[in-house]
Amino acid sequence: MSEFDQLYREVILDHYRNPRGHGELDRPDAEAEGQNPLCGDEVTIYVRLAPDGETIDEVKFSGRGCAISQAATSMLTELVTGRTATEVATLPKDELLEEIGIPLTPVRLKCALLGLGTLKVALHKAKGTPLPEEWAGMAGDLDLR
Amino acid sequence: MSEFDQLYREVILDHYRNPRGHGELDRPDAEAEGQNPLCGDEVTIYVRLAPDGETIDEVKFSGRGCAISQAATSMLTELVTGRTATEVATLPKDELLEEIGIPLTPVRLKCALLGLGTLKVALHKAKGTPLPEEWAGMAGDLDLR
Amino acid sequence: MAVTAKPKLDAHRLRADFPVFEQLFHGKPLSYLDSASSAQKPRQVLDTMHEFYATSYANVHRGVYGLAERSTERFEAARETVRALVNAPSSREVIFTRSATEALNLVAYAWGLDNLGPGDLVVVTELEHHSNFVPWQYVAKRTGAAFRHIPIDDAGELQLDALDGLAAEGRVKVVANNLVSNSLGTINPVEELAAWAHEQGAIMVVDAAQAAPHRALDVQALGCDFLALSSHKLCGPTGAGALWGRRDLLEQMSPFNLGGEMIRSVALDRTSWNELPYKFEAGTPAIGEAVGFGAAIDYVTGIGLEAIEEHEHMLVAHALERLAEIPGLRAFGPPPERRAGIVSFDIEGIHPHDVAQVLDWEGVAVRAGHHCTQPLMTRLGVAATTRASFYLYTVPEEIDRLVEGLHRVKKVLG
Amino acid sequence: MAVTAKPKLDAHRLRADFPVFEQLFHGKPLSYLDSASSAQKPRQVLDTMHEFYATSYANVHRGVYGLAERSTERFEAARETVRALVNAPSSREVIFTRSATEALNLVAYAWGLDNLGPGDLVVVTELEHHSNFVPWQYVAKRTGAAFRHIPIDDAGELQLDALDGLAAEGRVKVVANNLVSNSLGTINPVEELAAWAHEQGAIMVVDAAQAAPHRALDVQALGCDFLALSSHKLCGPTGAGALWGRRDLLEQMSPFNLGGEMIRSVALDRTSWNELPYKFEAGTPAIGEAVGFGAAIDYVTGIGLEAIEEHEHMLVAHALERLAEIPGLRAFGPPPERRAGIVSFDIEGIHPHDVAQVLDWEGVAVRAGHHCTQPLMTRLGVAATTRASFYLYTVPEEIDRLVEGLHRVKKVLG
Ligand SMILES: Cc1ncc(COP(=O)(O)O)c(C=O)c1O
Ligand SMILES: Cc1ncc(COP(=O)(O)O)c(C=O)c1O
Repeated sequence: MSEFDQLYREVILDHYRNPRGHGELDRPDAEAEGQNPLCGDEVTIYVRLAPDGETIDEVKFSGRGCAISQAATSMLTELVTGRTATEVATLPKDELLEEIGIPLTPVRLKCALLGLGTLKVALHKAKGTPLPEEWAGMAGDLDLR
Repeated sequence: MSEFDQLYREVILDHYRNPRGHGELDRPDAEAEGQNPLCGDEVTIYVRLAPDGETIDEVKFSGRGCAISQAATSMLTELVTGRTATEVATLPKDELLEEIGIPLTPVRLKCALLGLGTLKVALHKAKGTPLPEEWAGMAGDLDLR
Repeated sequence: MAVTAKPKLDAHRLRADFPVFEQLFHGKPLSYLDSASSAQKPRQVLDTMHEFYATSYANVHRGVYGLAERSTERFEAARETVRALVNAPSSREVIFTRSATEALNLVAYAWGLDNLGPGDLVVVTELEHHSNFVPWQYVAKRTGAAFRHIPIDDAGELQLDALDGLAAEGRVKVVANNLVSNSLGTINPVEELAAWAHEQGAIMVVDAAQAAPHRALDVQALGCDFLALSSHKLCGPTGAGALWGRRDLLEQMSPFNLGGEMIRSVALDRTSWNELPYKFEAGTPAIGEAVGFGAAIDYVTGIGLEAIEEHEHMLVAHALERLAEIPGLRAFGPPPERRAGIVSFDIEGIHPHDVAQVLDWEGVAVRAGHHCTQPLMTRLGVAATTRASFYLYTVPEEIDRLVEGLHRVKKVLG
Repeated sequence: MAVTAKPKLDAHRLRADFPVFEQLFHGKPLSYLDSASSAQKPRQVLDTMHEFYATSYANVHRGVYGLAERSTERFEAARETVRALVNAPSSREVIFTRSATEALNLVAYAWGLDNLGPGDLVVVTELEHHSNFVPWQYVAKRTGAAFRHIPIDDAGELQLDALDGLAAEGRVKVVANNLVSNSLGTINPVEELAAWAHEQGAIMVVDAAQAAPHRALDVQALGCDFLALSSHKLCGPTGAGALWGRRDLLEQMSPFNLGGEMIRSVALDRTSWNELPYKFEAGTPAIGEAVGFGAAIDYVTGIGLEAIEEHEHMLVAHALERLAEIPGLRAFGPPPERRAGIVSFDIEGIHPHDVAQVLDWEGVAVRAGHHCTQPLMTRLGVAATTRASFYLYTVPEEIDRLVEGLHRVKKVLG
């Protein structure tokens, strides 16, 4: 199998063409917007928690992105549903990468992990779970409004 | 004659060991302090003008420096005495360099021309003659006093 | 009037100067169509740097010994080479920086912090590179000045009829624009903007990072006050760039970076500045890289900037014609005669990252992203584009490979 | 406890790595005794840079294609090499700069402008290099903070008993010191200063430009908050340096230079910053130079920093002993066991420029000047000194040539 066929293997193209969890949630319990500084892609993640306030009941996402980021975020929604916020906040990225199951270069890794990072930020904002380290340094901006 | 003997030829060593015009002037008509940023050498130039307010009657200098800068400044005092301020303000540096009469590398050129530049600054301050271009960009400092 | 043949260059022959093309990628030769991001380096530049470091290197400006003199001479000769490239009146006005980005920050900090305040307007354009955009946003915010932009029309050209409205809003103090847009290739009317800026009492800051590699520059003809460029886009090493500034402005400005080299004297309670250009070159400069930058300018001007410009026009016309074959492909920007060798495009329904990834496996290197022009992307209604850009070593066959590759992209991901 | 032999290096053998020594100057071999100003470059570093540019160069971080990935990998590997050199907890905390000077300016601007104000004290030392002195003077002036210094004693060592007096004067917010003085070679008690700084609630900024080439560094053991170093003093190319900073401080800081690469997103009215370390690396970085910096660190650590330190102690002891032969020569600074391979001296009645000039004709390259430490020169009561400095390629015979040369100097100019 060529590198090419491996990267765009059937399951990736399937998730890309028919993303699970694509859409928005009304009045979500957690929400965050993420940007990939390399290409300008944006994703918004919405989380609905179970009545225990801990278990993730539903995750949806909206936004634009490449096949890898769309497929990875689609897989992510399946991966985390039913888990607790605390678990997901410390979910090793390798677990998602295994799911994706293809070798990724550093740039494409950013694409693949945009959804996961944004989900962790959403949980951090709603529940105070740890912030992923690559987001901590982003604190701050220049607001001219 | 080796490069070495040329640079430190007898006339240079003579001016260095017995500098003409070394000393200070009381209540000079023009005065300025110059620094060589490359080595920290400092020179102060004092000028006495003739009653016409134009002709340079006497030039003296104080400060520390290497053989080249001391000798060059010593030669300078002889070179400019009797000329007008306006003439000296636009004196081509080559005229002094010819007097020195030895090939100089860019760093040693700075040494040789420190006195002339400082003299031009003194005249600029006293008489409004043009500022040498290499001093114009120095305008400004950071004063914590 | 004598009829003169248009200057020509032989890109097939020039390619041999670039060792990077001797390799295969994914088993295929390399079509490097990302020169707007950074140019490849010819042997001539690499050998000069190697030779310089091996035989003539020492720290510059202060050493009395022969090696230091030699090093200083080479460094200052490179400054003169940059001066000649941009036709500056004096090499005292040429400051070495790390990059065009740093050159623009130097102006924003050292001129902006002391000269801007509430009621003042800083005017950039909608197609600026972030490097001539964010520094101005930053100093505007710090000083209380207003931050405004000149919009573009649908062809990617500046809408100069917006200028009157801007002038009515406050005192215009800075106008900042790139001479060539790195995303669209648009050649902007910098002379007109400079004239307008001066009518307003503003300074005109030109980002020539993308223009310098591709066309002859003349700061006096442009009528600008500052101009930034960088080495790495012009076949030179990274780590070197330059700022040209008008002498009287540079003389009035405070320094930016502070430290060794930029001082006349330092004491506990008072420090005064060195002469131009050293006042703006704190610390050990990028000596070997400046020498490499000089060698790169020699290389490029040896070929001839007019010949390069002509070559790129030919390539971009060919590219626009061939890209029109691809269904769903939308190319942004002006017609070939008003642009440099850069084409940005969108393929309906396919993300630029995926386009670039598939092309990579075909041995075609293009850039996918916002190209550090997010406000422009927003204006175009996309997050990113795919961009192919050309240089003196680009041959038309590479554009044909790009088009073939795009057919493949469509087949797989369309 | 096992007895371990002290590490040794063979400087005669290492010299063969440095092509600069293959030439004659004024018909004589070169004794390069100016390594504190900048080190010479071994073939290994030059070849790595050449090879990198020839085979693996593209702009970093954004490209999807293979060449850009390769380039990014090499650049980020160099970052990891710097991290390991200073034992930083994470390579996210390592920021590439042009030089140590720029690294120090980054801290002064990006931390200083937002965190200093009236009533605060910025404390430097009397033996600082201008690059860790003037930036602090500048931000102190801009913010209204007071600027103070720790004096030295006659042996060139810091007078720590002045600290209490400083603490009584106001809120100490910054303590800035070089680990090794470039003029005297003094190894300063940075750990103690860092502990004191933290007691005061201040940050400790270490200038390791002169220490990094000569001894093992450990930012965690030093207990500092920022540490600056540069490539060119460590056998690497110019145009590259690094700042290490404590993560939480870097996260809170605003950026310094702004532009491409350092943003997360840019819009007309709002721009947000990228993650560490990119937030502080605006524009195209010095990619090839970072790769060369990495190769230089590999070269130097391959020899072993302990072996280098030991070698320099041997040389400096030899130099101090032999220089004592020259009548009227006064050597500044501490005894050999408390200094790096640097000797500054004065010869009564002879200006350092003249000393260096005569030595040059003997093939001996030394530095004459204030070495960017004018406040120290003022303290020593001289305008300038002559400085001889050593590195891994220095052999004792070169010091003997220096001493012979000084006899000649005395004969001509004494
Ligand atoms: C102690 C010290 N600090 C700072 C610097 C400046 O570093 P750079 O040459 O990287 O600008 C130097 C070298 O000149 C130095 O010796
Ligand atoms: C138009 C334009 N301006 C500025 C820059 C930034 O220049 P540098 O890469 O030298 O930081 C670039 C290149 O990225 C550019 O294309």
